[in-house]
Amino acid sequence: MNQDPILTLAGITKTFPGVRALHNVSLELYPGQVTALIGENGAGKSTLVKIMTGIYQPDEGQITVSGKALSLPTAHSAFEAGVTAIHQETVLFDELTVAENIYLGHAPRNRFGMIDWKTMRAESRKTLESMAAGIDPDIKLKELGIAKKHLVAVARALSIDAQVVIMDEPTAALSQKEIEELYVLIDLLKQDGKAILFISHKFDEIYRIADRFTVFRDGEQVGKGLIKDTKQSDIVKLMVGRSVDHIFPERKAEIGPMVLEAKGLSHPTEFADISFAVRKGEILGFYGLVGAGRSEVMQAVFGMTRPSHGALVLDGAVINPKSPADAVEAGIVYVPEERGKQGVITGEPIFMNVSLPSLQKTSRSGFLRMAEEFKLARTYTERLDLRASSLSQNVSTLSGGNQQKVVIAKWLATLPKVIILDEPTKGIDIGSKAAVHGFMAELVAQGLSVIMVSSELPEVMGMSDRIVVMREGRIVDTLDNKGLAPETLVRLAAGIAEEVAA
Amino acid sequence: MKSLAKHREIWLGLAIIAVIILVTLRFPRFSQPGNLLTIFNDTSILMMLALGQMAMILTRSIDLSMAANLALTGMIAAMLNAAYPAIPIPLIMALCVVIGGLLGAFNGVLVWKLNIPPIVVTLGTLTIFRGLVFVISGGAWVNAAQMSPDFIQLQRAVVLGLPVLSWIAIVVAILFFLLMTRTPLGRALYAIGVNPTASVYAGINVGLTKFMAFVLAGAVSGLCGYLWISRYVIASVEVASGYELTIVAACVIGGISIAGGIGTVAGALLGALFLGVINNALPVINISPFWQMAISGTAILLAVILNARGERRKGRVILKSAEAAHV
Amino acid sequence: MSDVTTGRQLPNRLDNPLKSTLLSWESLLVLVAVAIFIFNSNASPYFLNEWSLSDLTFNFTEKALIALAMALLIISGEIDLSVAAIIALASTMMGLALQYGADTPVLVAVGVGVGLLCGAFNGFLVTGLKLPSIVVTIGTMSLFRGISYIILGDKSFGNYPASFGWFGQGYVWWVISFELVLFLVFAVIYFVLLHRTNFGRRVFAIGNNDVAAQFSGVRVDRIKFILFCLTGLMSGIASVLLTARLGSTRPSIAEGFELEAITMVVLGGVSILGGAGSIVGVVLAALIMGLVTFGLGLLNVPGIVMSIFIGGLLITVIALPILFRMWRQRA
Amino acid sequence: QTRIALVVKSLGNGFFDAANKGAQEAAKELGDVEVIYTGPTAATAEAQIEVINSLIAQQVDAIAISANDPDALVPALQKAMQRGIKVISFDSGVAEAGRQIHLNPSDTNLIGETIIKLAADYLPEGGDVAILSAASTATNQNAWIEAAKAVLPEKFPNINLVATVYGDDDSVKSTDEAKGLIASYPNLKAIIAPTTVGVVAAAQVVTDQNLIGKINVTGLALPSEFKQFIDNGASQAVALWNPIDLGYSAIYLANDLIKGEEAKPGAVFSIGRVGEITLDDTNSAPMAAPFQFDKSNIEEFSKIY
Ligand SMILES: Nc1ncnc2c1ncn2[C@@H]1O[C@H](COP(=O)(O)OP(=O)(O)OP(=O)(O)O)[C@@H](O)[C@H]1O
Ligand SMILES: Nc1ncnc2c1ncn2[C@@H]1O[C@H](COP(=O)(O)OP(=O)(O)OP(=O)(O)O)[C@@H](O)[C@H]1O
Ligand SMILES: [Mg+2]
Ligand SMILES: [Mg+2]
Repeated sequence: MNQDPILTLAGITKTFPGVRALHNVSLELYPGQVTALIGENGAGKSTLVKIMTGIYQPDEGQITVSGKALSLPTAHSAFEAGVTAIHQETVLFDELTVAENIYLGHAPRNRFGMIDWKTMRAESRKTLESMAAGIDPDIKLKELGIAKKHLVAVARALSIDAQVVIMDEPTAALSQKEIEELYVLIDLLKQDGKAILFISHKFDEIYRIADRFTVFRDGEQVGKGLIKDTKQSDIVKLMVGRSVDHIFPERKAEIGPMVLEAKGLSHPTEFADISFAVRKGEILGFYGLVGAGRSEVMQAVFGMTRPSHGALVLDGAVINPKSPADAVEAGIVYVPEERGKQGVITGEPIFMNVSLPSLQKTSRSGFLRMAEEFKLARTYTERLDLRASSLSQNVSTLSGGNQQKVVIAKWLATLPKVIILDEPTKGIDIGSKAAVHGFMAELVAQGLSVIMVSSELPEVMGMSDRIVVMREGRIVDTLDNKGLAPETLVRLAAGIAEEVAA
Repeated sequence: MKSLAKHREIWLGLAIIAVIILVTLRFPRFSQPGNLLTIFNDTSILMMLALGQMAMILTRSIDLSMAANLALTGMIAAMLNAAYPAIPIPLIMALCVVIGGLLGAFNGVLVWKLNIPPIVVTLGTLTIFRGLVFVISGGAWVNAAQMSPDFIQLQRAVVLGLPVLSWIAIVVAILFFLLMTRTPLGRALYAIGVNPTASVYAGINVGLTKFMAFVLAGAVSGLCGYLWISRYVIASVEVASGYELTIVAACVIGGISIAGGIGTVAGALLGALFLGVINNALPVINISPFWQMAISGTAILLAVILNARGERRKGRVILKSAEAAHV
Repeated sequence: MSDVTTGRQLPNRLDNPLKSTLLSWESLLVLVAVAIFIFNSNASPYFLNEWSLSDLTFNFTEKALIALAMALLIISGEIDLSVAAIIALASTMMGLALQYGADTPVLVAVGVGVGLLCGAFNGFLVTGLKLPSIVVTIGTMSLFRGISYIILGDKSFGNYPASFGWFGQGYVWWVISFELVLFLVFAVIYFVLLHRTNFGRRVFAIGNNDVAAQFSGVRVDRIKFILFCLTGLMSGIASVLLTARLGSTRPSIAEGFELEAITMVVLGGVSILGGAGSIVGVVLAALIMGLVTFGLGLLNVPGIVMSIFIGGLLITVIALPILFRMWRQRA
Repeated sequence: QTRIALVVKSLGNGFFDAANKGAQEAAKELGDVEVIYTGPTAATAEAQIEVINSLIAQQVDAIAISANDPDALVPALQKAMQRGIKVISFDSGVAEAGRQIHLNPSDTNLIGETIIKLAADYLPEGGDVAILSAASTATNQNAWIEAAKAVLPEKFPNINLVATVYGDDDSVKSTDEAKGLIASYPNLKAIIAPTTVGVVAAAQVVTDQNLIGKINVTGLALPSEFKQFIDNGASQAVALWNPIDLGYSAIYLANDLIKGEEAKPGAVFSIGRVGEITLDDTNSAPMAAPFQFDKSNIEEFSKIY
């Protein structure tokens, strides 16, 4: 394989306020080959994709395509350079037709400069048929399920006659059959001589279709090579190498009586037959691949959505939270996954964020008492070792990890019985991660029950007493966290057969 | 309910036909072709304005200054005509489009470059434009006697059985249809409304596109400025005052979602036509015109409720079995 | 829980309170108000006169009363365009009640009650049926005023009792009118409600991010519903005052008030996108609008020209800080 | 110097601009009088009240007003009178409690009869007629319409008044209402619009719908604004008093009050070149009979007002 790469990245660095997403990384993509980009959540993979497609501008570094050094100031310039991507979040248009989703921004024109719908539909149909997607190009995108939406995203990428095709976790929401179809497609692309960057957390896929790999850890490139020469365990070691220096807190589990029990929770479209129980002083881990429906279950427990069936029992009494306010009153709190959208109230200072659910306590007959609020906020933020210049600092100016601490502080201040943490360390640096983990241990030691949703294996295995594994809206298994092999969890979550995960 | 949302325009068309039939039952002359054409002609201006507003609403913006823009451009046209009757009317019309477009561009620049919310910008320019009408005219009205016969008659000339005003509306509607469905700009207007983030990913310049929507709405307002003045043959400060919300109402009835990204040219036209038919029907069937406002208010609320039902987002589908049933 | 990690001591505030007050929106508005006041006193010899200053307040008190509640509503991220129509409907209902021989207390109760009901109707449509408030209230705007037209048609109600007229024309003491006193009382009430209570804190949280607020256990729909009711209530009160001041009711009463009330709110520094604003700003903005219209009125400048001034002020006051920030970033 | 404010229904209206001309003429004759010509841009009572408040603050000596609403202005004008300002209404009156004198442009009954006569003269066989008025609250129009209805049965038995609609002195609304009339009453022979805005709108509609010769538009119109519709035949004849004289007389009357003359029933005021008027028992006084314009004289008067 002495070919020259089509696309080369060198010395790329990108920092967001408070987070260094990428540091001096490099990457080469070769024609007719699939390169797998491997790394944990938050390793910087998607950020790199956005840099290659003109969405973000790197702070430093060069992009070279077919031997020419380029800058990609807009998404359009990336199309023109022949780089196209299927992004991790589906960035498509629900209200537009499938054909238009495929061609928006580069639609075929007729000789009057008008959009040529006929050609557009015909070409879309052709592309979709070549993918055997079974999607009618004339229907609106919103009528498709998430898996088919992903296929549309793939079709969009194919419609741009690109040299480089990037796929950021294209299979996360696809069924096995659809994944197989995608493989066929990727083979076609390879034969066409396109360079493909494939991002996935699933090793079976990587071994099935990738030729090369590059591993990122915490925004740095830590290794690369040829798939056929490398053992999976070696890649895993590269990828999670940091678990060596991350020691999970030791705790003496003093598990008490049952606190919260879910019995057969079901929802028409999101989850079914969810039953689990968490006891006093216990950490119950929820593992699964992204999109498994764990957040939806937790939000139902928290009263955000109403399950259609099932019951919740808290301290022996059936509860029926109709809103988060009810759940908080009952003693169940939830640290959401989408911190910016659901967790903190950006635009307000730290102390207001912390006191919001506890206003009842800090106020006197409905009138605010700022001094009490500051006292409450100080008590909890200092215990979490929050790094901020003052309690009146706007939360939007805090780093992600510190924002997370504000959310946790907010809930601890309500003195809950059960705390649900959805991806508690997502996007948090190693140091803060240890602090959050230490803190969770402390919480259970004080008699709280913790439910922790996490997609990070080391975290789930390091912290949980028991682990619930979910896949496609259902619980696959509930395991005691004693002598578990990581592979078991991965297999259960991905639903793959025994021999693949060697 | 689902099909209603899908074929909003068809249902609205049926509602209009139902009103026409009901009125005809009591008053046969109402549905004579001549009268229907008159209704169309009477609604032409509102239809064009609704199309301009639609371009705004699609991008999640709103232009409250359209009626004031119309009054200002109309006054300029009338004063020009009164002072220099020799200027050919098509030139005045073109000038109106340009002036209206410039006024729209002023709104647009504030939104694009300074990122001030459209509703605030146009709330400000709404009063500024209308005040300027007074300033340039010194408060005096321009009346029929001061306008040249051409100025007044052009839109009334009948060509192939329809007044020129109707033809202008038809041409504008066709242009909008082509713009909305066949040009990248039109599609960008939709895309921005549906999903602004994804629009950036698709290579669309969101600020510039919004600016263009303002220019478009302004140009339409300008054109309608001349048409309005020559139709009602009086130019005054109060021309079309309060009309900005009628325009929005026509859009809303026509199924254009205030949340952006949803709406069609046919919808906007039918929404305006619905108001026009109600307007024309009430006096005919001897319902006091005082009922008109309450009826259009009810129509707006019903339209909003029905459209919202159609638009209501389905929840995410995670369960495989549910997905199969869903697709 | 005190035995663990004694973290760094976090101060309550770091910003210099003096500096932040000086740079605030309110101080900008105070400057503008003072400038207009000085201009007025120089431009017209009639301005600095206790009766003139008293009459000045009639130009804005009714709209400003609505603006107080509207400010809370806009801070929470919603809007109500139907307030002027609520005035018309409430006034019509008062007139109707008068025809059936209602006396002053009943009239006031009818006006305020109808306002409250209209607000609740808006609130139900927005929070109960999950509809966007801007289009809902464009609809109810036509509906409420339309009902007035149906009831009144080309007639008008008049002959309100003198004791009722006092609400719009009476003076509490010297040149201090009842309207002004009522406005000041409500300004204090709304100031406390927005800036000093849990309720106000939640309103801000909702406006900043209603999803996160709901995830924080705030009952978002309930609070929004209450805000619509309050806005309706204030419109009802404004209707009592205006009807009493005019001594008659026509269906076209208070036309165009909604945009003026919203202009007051926005000029007062409330973000139309929600989440920020203060009652002090709104009160100042009301005062500025009163000063401008009355001052220019003394010079016999037509009202429409004043509105250029208001519109220009609105855009400038909002654009200036943005331009300043852009200029500083470039420098 | 004496300052008299001439407050009109809305600025820009040609009728009131003409009245202002007369007012300025009177001011010049009187010498030490300054006329403040003002009014709102929208014809609403609320806007007129704001204008009145600023006039009170300016301590003008007198206010002569043409009211948008007879009742709603009363409290504001009473306040003016309490502060020593003389208040008269002209053209469109204010309820008695809110003014000292009302100057009627003409005798109400006479106007009522004239507007019907204008239609009847061209309808020898009689037929359906309709009235398109200004705002439903306009005092003067309402009084004229009442008077017109009163004379119908005896004097014009074959004229059939089918409807009265209101265009609010708004050209769009007036246009819509005129169209509604034409659509609902196929046998309509004449539209009577006793308002200068409405009459133009109605004549334009008749012209547009090619009904010239079928429907005769008549009423009260300003010759300068209406000339073309007499020329094209949409209207046979219209009438109006002289707005210049009206403004002129209003200033004289106001000045007399300032000078100390008392307004009481039976009092006689001299009003310059126009002559003198006598107050009736509601303290109102009519001016001259309305003057009729048709093809023979419209050219000449359209140059004057
Ligand atoms: N717009 C942004 N602002 C601030 N921080 C960001 C932004 N986008 C990404 N980050 C941060 O940059 C880091 C890398 O994120 P990125 O999305 O690239 O991870 P990833 O490797 O794609 O992870 P995953 O496997 O979960 O998709 C994370 O810490 C993330 O929180
Ligand atoms: N139908 C869909 N449309 C758009 N995005 C979707 C859809 N389904 C899933 N996603 C995306 O996938 C992500 C994860 O989904 P979800 O929260 O349901 O899964 P989860 O099991 O809770 O996973 P995790 O908590 O690890 O993210 C979300 O960020 C969501 O944006
Ligand atoms: Mg990613
Ligand atoms: Mg999730």
